[in-house]
Amino acid sequence: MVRAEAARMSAGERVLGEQVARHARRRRARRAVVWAGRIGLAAGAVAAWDLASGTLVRPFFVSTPSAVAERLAEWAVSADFWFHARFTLTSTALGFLAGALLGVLLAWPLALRRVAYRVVEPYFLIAYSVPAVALGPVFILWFGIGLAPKIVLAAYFVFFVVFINTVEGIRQVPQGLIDVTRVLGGDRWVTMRSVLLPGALPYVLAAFRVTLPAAMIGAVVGEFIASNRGIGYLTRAAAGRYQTAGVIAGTIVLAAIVLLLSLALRPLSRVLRWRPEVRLRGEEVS
Amino acid sequence: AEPAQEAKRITIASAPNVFLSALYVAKDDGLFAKEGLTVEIVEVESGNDSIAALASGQAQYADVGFEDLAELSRAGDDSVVMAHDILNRVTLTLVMRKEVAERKNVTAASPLRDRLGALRGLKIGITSPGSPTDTYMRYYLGSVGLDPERDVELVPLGGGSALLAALEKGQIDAYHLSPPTPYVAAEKGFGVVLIDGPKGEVPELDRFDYTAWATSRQWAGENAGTAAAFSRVLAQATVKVKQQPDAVAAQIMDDLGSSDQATVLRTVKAMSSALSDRGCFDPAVVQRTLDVMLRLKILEEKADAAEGRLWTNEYNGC
Amino acid sequence: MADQAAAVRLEAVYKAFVPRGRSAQPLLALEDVSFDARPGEFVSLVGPSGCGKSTVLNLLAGLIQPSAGRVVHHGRPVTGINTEVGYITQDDNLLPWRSMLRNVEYGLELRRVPKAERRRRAQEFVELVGLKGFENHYPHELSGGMRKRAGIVRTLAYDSDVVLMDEPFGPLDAQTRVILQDELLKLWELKRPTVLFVTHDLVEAIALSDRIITFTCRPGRIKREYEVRLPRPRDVFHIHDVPQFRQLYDALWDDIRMEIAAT
Amino acid sequence: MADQAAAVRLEAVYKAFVPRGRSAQPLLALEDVSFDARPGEFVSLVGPSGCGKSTVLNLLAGLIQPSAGRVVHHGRPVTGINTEVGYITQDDNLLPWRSMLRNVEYGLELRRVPKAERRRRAQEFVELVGLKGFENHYPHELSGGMRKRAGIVRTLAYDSDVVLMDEPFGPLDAQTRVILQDELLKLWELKRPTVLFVTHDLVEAIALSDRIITFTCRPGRIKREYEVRLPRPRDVFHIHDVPQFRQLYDALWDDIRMEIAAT
Amino acid sequence: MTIRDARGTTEHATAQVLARAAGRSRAAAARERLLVRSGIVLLGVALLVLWEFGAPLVVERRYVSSPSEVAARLAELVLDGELWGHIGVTLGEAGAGYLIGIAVGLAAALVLVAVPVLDEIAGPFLAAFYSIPKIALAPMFIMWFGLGVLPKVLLAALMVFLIVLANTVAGVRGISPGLVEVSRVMGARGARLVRTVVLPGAAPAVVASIRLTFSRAMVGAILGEFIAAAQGLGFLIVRSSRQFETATVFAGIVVVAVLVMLVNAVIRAVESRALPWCAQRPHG
Ligand SMILES: Nc1ncnc2c1ncn2[C@@H]1O[C@H](COP(=O)(O)OP(=O)(O)OP(=O)(O)O)[C@@H](O)[C@H]1O
Ligand SMILES: Nc1ncnc2c1ncn2[C@@H]1O[C@H](COP(=O)(O)OP(=O)(O)OP(=O)(O)O)[C@@H](O)[C@H]1O
Ligand SMILES: [Mg+2]
Ligand SMILES: [Mg+2]
Repeated sequence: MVRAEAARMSAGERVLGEQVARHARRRRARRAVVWAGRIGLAAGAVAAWDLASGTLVRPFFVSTPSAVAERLAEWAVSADFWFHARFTLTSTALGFLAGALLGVLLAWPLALRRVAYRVVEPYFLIAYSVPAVALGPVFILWFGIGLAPKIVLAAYFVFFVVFINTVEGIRQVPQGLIDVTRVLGGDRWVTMRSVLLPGALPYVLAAFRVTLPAAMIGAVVGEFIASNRGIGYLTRAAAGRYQTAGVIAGTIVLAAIVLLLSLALRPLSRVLRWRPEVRLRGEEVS
Repeated sequence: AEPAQEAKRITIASAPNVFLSALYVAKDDGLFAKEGLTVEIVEVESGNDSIAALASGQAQYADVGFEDLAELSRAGDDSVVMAHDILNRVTLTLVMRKEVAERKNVTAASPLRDRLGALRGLKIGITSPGSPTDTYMRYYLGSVGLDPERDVELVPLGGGSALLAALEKGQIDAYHLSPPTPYVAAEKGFGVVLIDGPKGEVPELDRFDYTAWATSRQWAGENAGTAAAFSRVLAQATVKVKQQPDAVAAQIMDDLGSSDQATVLRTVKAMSSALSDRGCFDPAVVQRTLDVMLRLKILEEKADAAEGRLWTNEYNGC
Repeated sequence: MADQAAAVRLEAVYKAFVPRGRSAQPLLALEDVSFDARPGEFVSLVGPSGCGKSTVLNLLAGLIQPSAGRVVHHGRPVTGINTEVGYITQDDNLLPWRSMLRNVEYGLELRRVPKAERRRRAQEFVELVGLKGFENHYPHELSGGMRKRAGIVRTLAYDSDVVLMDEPFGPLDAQTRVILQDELLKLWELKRPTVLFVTHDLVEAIALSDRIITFTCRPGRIKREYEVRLPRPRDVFHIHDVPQFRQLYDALWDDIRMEIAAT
Repeated sequence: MADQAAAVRLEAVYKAFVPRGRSAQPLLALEDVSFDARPGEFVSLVGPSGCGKSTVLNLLAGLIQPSAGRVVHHGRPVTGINTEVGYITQDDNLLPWRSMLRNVEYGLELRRVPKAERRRRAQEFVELVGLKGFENHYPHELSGGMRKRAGIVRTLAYDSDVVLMDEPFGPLDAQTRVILQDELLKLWELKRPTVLFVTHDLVEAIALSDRIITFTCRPGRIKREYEVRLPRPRDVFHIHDVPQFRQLYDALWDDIRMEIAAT
Repeated sequence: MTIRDARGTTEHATAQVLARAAGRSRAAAARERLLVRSGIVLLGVALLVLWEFGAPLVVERRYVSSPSEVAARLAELVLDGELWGHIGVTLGEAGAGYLIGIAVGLAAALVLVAVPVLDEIAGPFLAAFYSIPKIALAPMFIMWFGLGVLPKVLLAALMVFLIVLANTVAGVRGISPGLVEVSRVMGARGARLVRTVVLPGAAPAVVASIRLTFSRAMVGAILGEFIAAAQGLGFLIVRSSRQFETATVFAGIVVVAVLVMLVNAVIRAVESRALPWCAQRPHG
């Protein structure tokens, strides 16, 4: 009996061990495939670009990977470039803050008053479907040519998404939690602080994450319209001097900034430790 | 190729401008149609886009400067060639806010050096980086010992109306551009014209091929008849521009998107002296243009002035 | 019936709901419902789905107001949120962003019990239901049974003399259920609050209650009341064996079956 | 035990899971599980939560593969998706975009039964469980009990000789449950497929099964098997009254309680 | 054991309660409707009045225009027929790009879903691509694809493509695994599985993203027209904006907003008819 027990235990452990090893093998193989695929894809794209440039397409149109790399390297060590980068980051950050703050602050009273929300809703929808880019030149007149129009554009791109998501976040807080709090003796203020605020937080943070790149896009649009600083300006200046390499390098820098910003925001989600899975809503839908 | 098989459709990439009056007149008077040509004008944002449109074969003609072509050529692209001259001098007209000019104590009558020297420390509007407003401004500044990066601030604002509005609101102190907008600033009283471009006040920039119609070398070669017809029609229309400015001014209002006929008329009159008569390039003027550009550092290295390289008179019947 | 000493009482209560849509018909959830519960009594409400059991509890908690009739708590009519009752809802309604212990403290916190005191009391209850060691877990890290336990002690921790429980063991599996029933009875014996307990499980109703009230189907009316005269403390694990069980169960089941058949 | 005529058989089956997260521990869900079910037999699997009951059904459906041992269906090992069994999961898993009738037809459609024929058969089953009149309703327009019924007849409509049912009545209220148990037994009597039925409800297991297999807690092992020698057809409404009931119930309950206590 | 058998109530009281409740609720609903409607109208009027009479006090009229000017300009554009040409061009470009973007996005999503390794491989590239400001691409698109409709169509398609792709992948991932497993056990495989489960299951997410992205397609087409065009709403807007004809700029913007909302409404109507099973979802 005792021996049989021991034998069975070991059988179970053996199976478990085998399964774990099998899984580890499979996971390693998969990771290898994924990384090989990523590197292959990137290398293939660069190689195809390099080959095509000068044979299929004139370099004037697509530049060459080496020229772009060279330009990026030049920028990396030039104080000038960092000055421009700082400008873009500043307008992005300020615009983001302004838009996010306004969105959250405006959403709060409106989400709690159904009638008021229904009254303003159609106007928000109208404002949201205005192609902001279309306002470009008029913006110069309204907000001048300095930092202001970039901040305004960036904030515009941020505001609506934050507003809508905050309202949604407040609304989806289960009525049950609110009822329980009230029966436990919580007043309006307590309900707001202890239930609505933490309940809506995931949505607000999700909106922040989606709109951070949007803020930069807004700032860059502003720089395209009128500016003598910023990465957007650098890109445009390169285009003005027929330096396609500079245009592509600028585009790459912009994409890189967005990726870095999203990475920087990641720790924010640690606030949401209490969630089973930090998969923020609206991440893909914007 | 047989003329009958030649392309009859011409796409032009350009932004509205008074010095393109001949084009609008030719179109409006049906001169192109008489030659069997269909001409479509695509409005582009900036000169860079015109060059791109030409180089990619999307447009057959665009109005550009020699420096654009030279740069393109330096980038290894010889696909574009100047085919018809437009302006024989730089028509950029410098306008400054009135109170700034008063503060700096300059007028149109001051010596050229003083007028340019007054730009120190100002916010100066340009259309876009790399455009003529940018490069020639850098020349002006350099010619009086100012550093475009440190002594002034150059602000790209896109187009004439934006520059005009920004000047009016005091967001910039000065800018230069081909008329009419600088004239408008003066007429409205908030601007002072310091350099009247069409008059050729800057000697170095007179007898100078500022802008011309460029075309795709390959396209023009394959459609020589069409190219010649295009030049012919433009030359014909230029005559009307010079002789009947009033009629032309009324005619081109729409093309310019303007509603101020008096200013347009004034501009047409002012510009006509700068317009090339028959679109023919003078090898000497081209040579001088390129030399000056090199000296002004608008060009970075010497460009080949020989006919057939950057320019050709092949379609102009000179 | 108008027993002045009743802990809670419904007097000829009607409750109509008018759904939002334009075409929607108003529906009568409760019709002429009157009953009371004595202090310390454990009363179960059973009846088919949708017959208005939760509505009764919501009325007592003051979350909704009767369309007609009166809801009375210790002699005073309930007109707003009734913070003097404890309410354990069908969903556990734990705050997902608070650890288990801080959830148990929540009610005490809202009642401004000093920090040290509330920590002590919460901890005591947590240990009572065997949740020790899970104090810092977030609700999603607890099993269904653990969450239920936390929800129950959150409410019991602050000593309301009336506790409303809406199918508290609804979604649990049969075994965990019985274990929790046993725990609940033990907790109840400590202070003997008045309990109004909604359930679909007739065995559960019999095992726990002093009295069982059955409801008719929509509109919800009281069908019958049963006294459960089983001695306490009870052994919920062997409630089937008790002689009266079978008879009571059959009577209840007949009531319910008739109502289900009627729909 | 190696009965060649067995409808389904597990032979010394082990199943280990390696969860995705980095920190998550691998776990053994089933350990050395062997049992079989004769054709036409109604077998219930009971055991504490997480003991691997659903895992057994998933193995039989071919949705997962054993880590060791063999899963055999009619003498053939199950290596891929086993489309010859019918599988009724705990969630009803109706396709939300199909009307109720078209959901019931779904299995027949996938088996390429001609349109007229499948409509006839689906309609027949729909009437059998009293869903007539709701054919064109979408799942979200049906009550929980109706959805369950639709899910069950969807599977029964295509006559698998082996039907796997995973807590099919789990989320229903006690009354609806009993009614559906009764309906299920009647449907089962029509063709008498082999049924493997997972439940937590011991009363339900006794009321329905020919045999009950209890599982130990993780890792899931077979603890005991019980024959239920009650005559058929059975009256699920009065199963409590049957003499053997009590004894069997207590035995099962002791098994389960021991396992729960062990965790 | 039975204490009481309380049966029989006054029909009269019941009817009274129901009638009173219905009346109260109807009155409340009517009051709210009235409040909302009059609120919308009042707010609209207030905004217009503020714009018409308030704005000129702060900024010069010609920089902000005014509702009356915009309306007049709009009427003019409609009457002389100019507007229809612009609308046709832009709608054509945006529409073509929209359809292409949706088709390519859906196809790519199905491939990524079918081969999860591909999804993992492509992930970082798609994220990087997504974060490129499309306005930076516009000039290059003109260079690469010319002055005609092609670059605008492609820009519109690009704006749509990534969002549809991401939402479709999310939609397919969101299908309950139980649904798929049950279908497979019932015998669904390959194309049948895709047709009967995957596509309808992902449909609500896909349709929602499709509805949302039309405005993106419009922005793409308009961006393209900003850089180079001979006709189109973007051309109209940018041209008048260069001339500071603010009234025309706003007229153009109004038209764009109206078009977006119209198309939205049409898609919503089609959606509620084509996907009746998600009619109940509040946000579907
Ligand atoms: N806020 C409400 N608005 C409209 N109808 C409601 C509302 N609350 C409850 N109802 C309706 O009132 C009736 C009674 O609901 P209640 O929740 O009290 O039933 P219940 O007995 O608790 O049912 P269950 O056993 O399913 O929980 C139901 O028909 C329900 O649809
Ligand atoms: N795909 C999986 N990956 C990892 N672990 C799993 C997986 N499926 C099941 N398990 C684990 O295997 C064990 C057995 O799970 P299973 O679902 O079979 O239990 P069960 O008896 O059906 O429980 P319940 O009664 O709660 O349904 C559980 O601990 C579960 O967490
Ligand atoms: Mg209820
Ligand atoms: Mg299970």
